[in-house]
Amino acid sequence: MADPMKIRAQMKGDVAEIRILMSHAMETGQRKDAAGNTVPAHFIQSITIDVGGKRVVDGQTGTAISRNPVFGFKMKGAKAGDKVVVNWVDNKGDKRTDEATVA
Amino acid sequence: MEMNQTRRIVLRGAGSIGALSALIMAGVLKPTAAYAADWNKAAFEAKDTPAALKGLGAASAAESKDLVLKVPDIAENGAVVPVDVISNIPNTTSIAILVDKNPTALSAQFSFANGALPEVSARIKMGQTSLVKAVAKAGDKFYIAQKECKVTVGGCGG
Amino acid sequence: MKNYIVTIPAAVAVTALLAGCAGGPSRSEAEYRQLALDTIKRDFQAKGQAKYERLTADELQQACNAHANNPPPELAAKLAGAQLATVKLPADDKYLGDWKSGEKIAQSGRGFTWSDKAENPAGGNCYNCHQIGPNESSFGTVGPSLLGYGKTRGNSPEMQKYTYSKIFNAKAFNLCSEMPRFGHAGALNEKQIKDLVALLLDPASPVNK
Amino acid sequence: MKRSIVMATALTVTWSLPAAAQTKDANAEFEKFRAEMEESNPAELFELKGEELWKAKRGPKNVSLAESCDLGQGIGKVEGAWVKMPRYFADADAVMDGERRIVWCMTEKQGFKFADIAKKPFQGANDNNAPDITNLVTYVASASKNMKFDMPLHDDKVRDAYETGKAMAAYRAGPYDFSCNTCHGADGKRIRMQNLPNLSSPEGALRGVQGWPGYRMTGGVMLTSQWRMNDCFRQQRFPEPKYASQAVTNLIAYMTGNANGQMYKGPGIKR
Repeated sequence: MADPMKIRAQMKGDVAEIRILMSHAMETGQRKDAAGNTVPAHFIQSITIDVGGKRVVDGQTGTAISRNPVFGFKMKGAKAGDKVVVNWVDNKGDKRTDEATVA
Repeated sequence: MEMNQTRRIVLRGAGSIGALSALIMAGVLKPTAAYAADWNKAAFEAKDTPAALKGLGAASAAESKDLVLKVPDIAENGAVVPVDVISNIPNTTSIAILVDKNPTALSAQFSFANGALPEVSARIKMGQTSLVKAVAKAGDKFYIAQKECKVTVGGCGG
Repeated sequence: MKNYIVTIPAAVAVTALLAGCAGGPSRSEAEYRQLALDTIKRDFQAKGQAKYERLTADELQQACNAHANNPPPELAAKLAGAQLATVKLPADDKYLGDWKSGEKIAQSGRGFTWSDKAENPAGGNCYNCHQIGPNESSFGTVGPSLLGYGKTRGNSPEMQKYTYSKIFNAKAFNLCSEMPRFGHAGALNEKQIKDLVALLLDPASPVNK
Repeated sequence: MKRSIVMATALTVTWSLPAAAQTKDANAEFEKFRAEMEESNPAELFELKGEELWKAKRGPKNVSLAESCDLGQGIGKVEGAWVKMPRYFADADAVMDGERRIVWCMTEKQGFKFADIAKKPFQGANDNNAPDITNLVTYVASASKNMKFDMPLHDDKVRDAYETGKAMAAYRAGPYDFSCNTCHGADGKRIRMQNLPNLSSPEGALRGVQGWPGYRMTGGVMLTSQWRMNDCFRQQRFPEPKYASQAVTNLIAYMTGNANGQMYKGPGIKR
């Protein structure tokens, strides 16, 4: 199973800042291993963020996102205590959902 | 203290299929969100920027100074290049990041709704010195901004 | 000739630091040197081509180690002569190879680590420490800049011979130099050193443009 | 070999400015983005796993480190422990750095075999997972975030480790005649574009221990001070220092002692 994300969601004034760390190999499909074999592509394709039950970010990603991806977003209209749910799905169908609370 | 709380919450994170189903049933997630079926294959597998833009429907994107793209002039490491995009164009609903000289140009695309500000920070891979591009959609129009980022050799050269 | 070579003063002013500490060292520097050597011999192991024997300092290394890279004059004179004697000059008396190939050798940092294959040729590691060609901005500063090396020094037979010898065994000219003895160590062969001499001295080399 | 980025081609860059000026600008440019990079550091993912490992009952003796391991501040206490090591541990009769001490706890308290831990103690480039010991080190180090280095240099045994480490750093041998000090003994030196800290100065020594354990962008892996020492000796063309040996502790003691009194910022992000 995929490793947990680390999600930080914090109010700064009336803006909620959401930082997400994901644990993923993000293989491009172009790298060769020590034995010279191509390592198959394995990368996150879809990322969604829901805050307070509403979809705020709907993203798609390709192979050029760095290994162990890091993303930052901002939103208005959130408040401390709102639940943040982040979800990703990769090209092999692996997925992960984690949540945090806006602080 | 705040960090520890966050950590505990993450550790309780719903990682299992069961928990995921529970979220779907609770209406937190739309079932479609759990699958990457709507991944824009044409755009993401395009080899060059023009083809990727076409895949995004953004072939006619116009340059805009209100689209702010922050990337380093010189990347410390091409494996992890920080990119920030902020759109000051009214009614921006999505932002895409592209790298001209990567094997596939499109890195990511994000759509914003329900209060999300039209900005994103991400870290991307760059195989070589290249123009980095940001594309924003506002209404039914597309806007573009670009900046060069140099990728260098470093370390002990091994 | 010698004043072209910048000596890097290693082991500078290491004692200054200790002044502020409460309890000072309980042994002499020589005792700690011996303790260090004993620890290294006990706690290091061979890996890949990096055999255990590499831990043993040769005569020159021992002298530099024992005297903080500044051996007493008599010992220094004796060792300098021995180092110069290791330099094998090319039999054909030609020193200028191909600068283009020299640039490639200068770029490569490979060779002699436990992760390098012993059968693969070593690189010159030159850019790790020196500025050389004008088109490479990623260069080190452990050694002096060599940009314009031939332009300022000329391309005389003596200069060619000196440059060849310096790359072959830098210690022949500066006893405890930080620069490896590339020819003496078997890291670079005659052709490779000639190519590097060309990179530095050939008027057609970008180094001298 | 070093970079596993999108393409494995050699990178050549042409410039229009004088090279020296660019390099200065380049390092300033890296610094501009450093704070942002450090603010969201993938190291935190490893810290999370390390915390779980610290608290879990594990090993043949089925005990947790939280209930058995003394890092010098009392059993199970991690806060501030990292910046006070290397230190002397009477139960082991040895001066130990943080990683070596955790390994000692794993073998002595939990019953793990040293050989099993030492078999692959570091995360290889592009390996999907870091070894348990790396995660544990990252967790323990993170619990000293924003604390000052305070290695007990007044203790004779620690002092001996420090002085021996200092002498080791000056020891030249091998095919290239290198010592640690060849690269790290003077101010303002670079290998390629990489700045080299002068480990004999307080500022340089701080740079030597700051940010370790660190998330390395090359290969996307989490690596420890023990790894940093190991890879330095590889580049020094030396044989390999044994994992978690006194030799490595001595070198870490030399750097930490010189860095004493300065702030540790926690696990870092490295090139």
